[in-house]
Amino acid sequence: MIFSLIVDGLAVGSVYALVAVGLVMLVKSTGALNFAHGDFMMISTFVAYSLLVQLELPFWVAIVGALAFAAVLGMVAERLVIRKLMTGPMSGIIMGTLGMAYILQGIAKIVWTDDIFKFPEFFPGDFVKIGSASISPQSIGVIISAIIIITCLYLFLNLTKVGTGLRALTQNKTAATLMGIKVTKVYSLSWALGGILAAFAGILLAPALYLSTGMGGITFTGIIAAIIGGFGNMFGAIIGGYLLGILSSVIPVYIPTELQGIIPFVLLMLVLFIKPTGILGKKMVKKV
Amino acid sequence: MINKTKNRFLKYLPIIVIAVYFAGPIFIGEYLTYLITLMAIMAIVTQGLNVMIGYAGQFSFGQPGFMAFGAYIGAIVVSRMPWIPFPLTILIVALASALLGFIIGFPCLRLSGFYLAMATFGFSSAIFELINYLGPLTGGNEGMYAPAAAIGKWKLTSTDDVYYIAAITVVLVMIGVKHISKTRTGRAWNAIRDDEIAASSMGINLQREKLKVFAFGAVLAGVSGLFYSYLIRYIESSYFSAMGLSFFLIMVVGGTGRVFGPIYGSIFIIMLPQVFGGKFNQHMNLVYGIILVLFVLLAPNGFYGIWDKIRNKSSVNMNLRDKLFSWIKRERVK
Amino acid sequence: MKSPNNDNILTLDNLSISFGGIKAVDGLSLKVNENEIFSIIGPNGAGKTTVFNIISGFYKPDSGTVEFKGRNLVNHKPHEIARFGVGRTFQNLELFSRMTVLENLLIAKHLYVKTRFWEELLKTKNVKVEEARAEDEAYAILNYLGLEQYAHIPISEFPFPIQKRIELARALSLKPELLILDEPAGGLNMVETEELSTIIQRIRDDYNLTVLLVEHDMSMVMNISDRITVLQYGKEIADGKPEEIQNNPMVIEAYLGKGAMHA
Amino acid sequence: MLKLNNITCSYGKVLALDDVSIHVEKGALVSILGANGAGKSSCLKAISRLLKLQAGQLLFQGNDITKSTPEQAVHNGIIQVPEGRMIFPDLTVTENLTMGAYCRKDKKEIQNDLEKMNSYFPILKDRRRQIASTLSGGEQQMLAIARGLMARPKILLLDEPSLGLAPVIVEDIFSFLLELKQAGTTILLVEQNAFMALQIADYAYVLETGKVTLEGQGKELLENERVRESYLGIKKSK
Repeated sequence: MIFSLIVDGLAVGSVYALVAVGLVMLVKSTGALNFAHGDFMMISTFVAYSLLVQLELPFWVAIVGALAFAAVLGMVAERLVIRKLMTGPMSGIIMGTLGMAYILQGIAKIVWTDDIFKFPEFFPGDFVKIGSASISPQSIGVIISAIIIITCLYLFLNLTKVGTGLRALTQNKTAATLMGIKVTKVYSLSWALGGILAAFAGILLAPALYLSTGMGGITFTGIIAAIIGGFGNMFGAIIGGYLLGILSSVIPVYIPTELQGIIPFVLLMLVLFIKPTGILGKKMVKKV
Repeated sequence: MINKTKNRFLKYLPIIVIAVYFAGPIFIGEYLTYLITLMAIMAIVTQGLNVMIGYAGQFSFGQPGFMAFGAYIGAIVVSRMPWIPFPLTILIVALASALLGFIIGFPCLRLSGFYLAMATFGFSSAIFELINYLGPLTGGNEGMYAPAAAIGKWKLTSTDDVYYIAAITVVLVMIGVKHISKTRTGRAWNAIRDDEIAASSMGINLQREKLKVFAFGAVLAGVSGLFYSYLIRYIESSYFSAMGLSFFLIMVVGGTGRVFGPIYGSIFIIMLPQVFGGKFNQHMNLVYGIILVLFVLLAPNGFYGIWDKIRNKSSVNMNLRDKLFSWIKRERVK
Repeated sequence: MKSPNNDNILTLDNLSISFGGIKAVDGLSLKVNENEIFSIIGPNGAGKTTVFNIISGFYKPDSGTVEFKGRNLVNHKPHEIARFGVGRTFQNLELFSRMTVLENLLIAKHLYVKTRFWEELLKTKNVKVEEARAEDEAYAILNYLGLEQYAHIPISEFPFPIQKRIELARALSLKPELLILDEPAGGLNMVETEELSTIIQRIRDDYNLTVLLVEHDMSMVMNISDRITVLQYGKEIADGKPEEIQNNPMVIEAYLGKGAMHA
Repeated sequence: MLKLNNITCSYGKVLALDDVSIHVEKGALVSILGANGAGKSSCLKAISRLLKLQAGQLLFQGNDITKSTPEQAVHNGIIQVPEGRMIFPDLTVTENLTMGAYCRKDKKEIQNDLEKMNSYFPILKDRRRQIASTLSGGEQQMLAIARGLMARPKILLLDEPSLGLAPVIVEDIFSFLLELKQAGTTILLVEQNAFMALQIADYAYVLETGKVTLEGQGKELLENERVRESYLGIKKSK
């Protein structure tokens, strides 16, 4: 029982981790916490749904289409909204991205209505029995896919020149500029990547959950995962995501269902109380 | 000269607004009275947010939670003890909200930026979860009936009654904030917003001032929540949680950090759906989202900022006109 | 206000702090006498500003004590240290740049405006009296430094040298007993630096202050200091009167580089 | 090779540079001296196009680069080693070096240059897989210079390379700069350590509150009374 719950938790956690990694990457590269990240995810997943179910295109076309859409969406958002707000106060970024979230939700409502849709499973098949536990192939598929995606991101950031350039930019913008790195191009790229990560998360999450315009609320879970792991640290974000996934899958067995929604926040509060910088966070020394 | 009159007009504009407020219900129908009361309530709660973000630089997602807290505390207390006169209820709600503000503010002291935003969001969500969980007390998801404001046997049941309570309060709040902004505490809050390092080396206790601003924001939200419960008489937690966006919108549209910004902002936000009517409501969030993004990008200082720009431009034109005018005058003299 | 034991107003004892493995201050001890102008000099990165940040409570030292008027300042927060009577300026200016000069000075009056929150809400008579008094005091300092005509202009409108003087005025508004100045002459030209030297000496006498100074402009340091300590690599390598420092071979080598001797 | 003709620029309303003219000949080592906040760093930022000019003209190898972007400056071979080193703290030493060659496409040559840097600074070779923030201050400065050289600069702009370093290490770095110069690299050096800077400079400028107040041969300025008093702390020549 507990074992299959943990596997389910890992599956959900994979999605959280993808969302959290995307958020952290955007914060590190452009200093903007994207409150519309979940809605990027939602609307890209709807695009995938339309291509797959309504236009009856093949699987991979639908996925590639949705990813391309997400990348463009990210770049447009960066160019039109984020670039101008990046240098301003933090409240501007929060409200700007929050506004984007509501715009995307509104558009999705007009195009796809408020209904709930069933997204087809990518990994059909019978439940796998391991001991007394039964595990859905969907869960295993999600976990493996997430690991592959995160590994690819890791390799991109560490082995390619552009990826290393992106990391360099996050560490010191002035120095990166002095290396001849074109900052605006890299910003664009990181938001495209952010969009793609969001789209992946949505496509993996949708079959387990129903597809609806309200899906964007996952932004907050993702942010909490990122903070728990230590904001600004990608590995921390992954750990935070999985931790949150497992705990919110296992704990409800022991507490009243009405309180389930509180779990991420209680965890967040605990972490902020004990170690405000998160599990892997470093202490910041402010220069005077 | 003309500029001066304009300044004077601006100065008295709030007072004119207030005067119209008081004469209001005599001339307008009940629905409009209801709307204006709603504006006052929204202006009060947003003023709390405005003080926190615009004055003290402490971001908060907590306003809806505090507002719900105030509404529920008031409803629970009065439904158990109906004999309590409503001024006392207001006081109880204000004190309870201040206390909650302190309690929530305390763990947030070490946080800033996005951490603070998320922590306040977490607390706000926790309040909603608790309201739903404490069914026997709050009615859970079903919501609960909020008793009318009353003193002795005199019950204030009509919208007009709530209108006056809210109108008086909003005026007091605006005056109070105006006063604070020009004195010791307001300066300390501004200092914290602009530069915490310099503020602390000027002897400002960062923690104490942050707690103060948290509590102040909580009191305004809690009290406005109570008024809201008087107005609609039946409260559900989802009413409050759905309002979060409106507060940001009101603040930004009016002008962040401007004392009377929340008033102009709430007039705009409440009247917008009235002007456009039925179909608009379906896509309200979309329109609000667009307005929010447009304002943040193009007019980050809201109506106040736009007004300043227009005024500056017109003063340039004025100079031109003055020149023309003086030339004509000279002609006449000849 | 003399401390009971001796004339030292400030005593640093065996102070050490390191950041990321690099020792910024390493076993530093020094004593500052009441009413003197005491300078700390040394190459960039020698740990001078770090010492200031420890004294004013922004950094917590790994070991050692900071005693001010017989009270250990370590573990006290910056605002408490300000209340004890330590005022400071910053190397890179930490003015509230959106506010006016007068508002900046009034913020420094935070400790001396005795009003309560509810009184401020109602703007009672007490508030008006206290605010007027604070404003008068602020104007007195602005007058003293010749800044009164700038009172209502936002900080960001001013060139760097005037901002420096405003920051000095703001630190004075705190009514400190110890005034810490971090590179007050940075970015000033020769004439302005000479003016500033006179101002610092005048302030010390008129306000009965002790001044702790970090400065790169040697002419100023040698002119106005009563005593000087030379830091290098977080350690003290010399201290004494200006003439002694100027002729100390170790100082010349460390600060001015090898070969300065035979130049 | 590089000419700054009467340039003026400012941060907001604060004037940083006021009608400054500086010339750097090919193969020369030119120093800019001045107190903190005198405008030395602004000068370099203006050259590497991080700071916009309000007036004046920038000429590099005869071309007007007044309106070019920071990326174009790097493509032109104007490479700045910034103040405070600004290495990428979480990248490895090798990654830092490859970032220096970001604008270059010749992979083989980059590999050769990496080897060259390792021979210039053997300590960097030993630590090539280490995260840069674990290096000591002196090693970080060497890394910063090596990273700049990876771009194959036509002119190298150095901003306070002695900042926060022990005198022994400062001497190492300065003698390396001399070697570089002798190998033909044009260098513009901003320094607070006036003595060191003047000793190796062919020509030097003194900046005060954004203006050039003094200029001349390095050795000449070393003997100048005013320079000796305000920047070397030597009151009377013995």
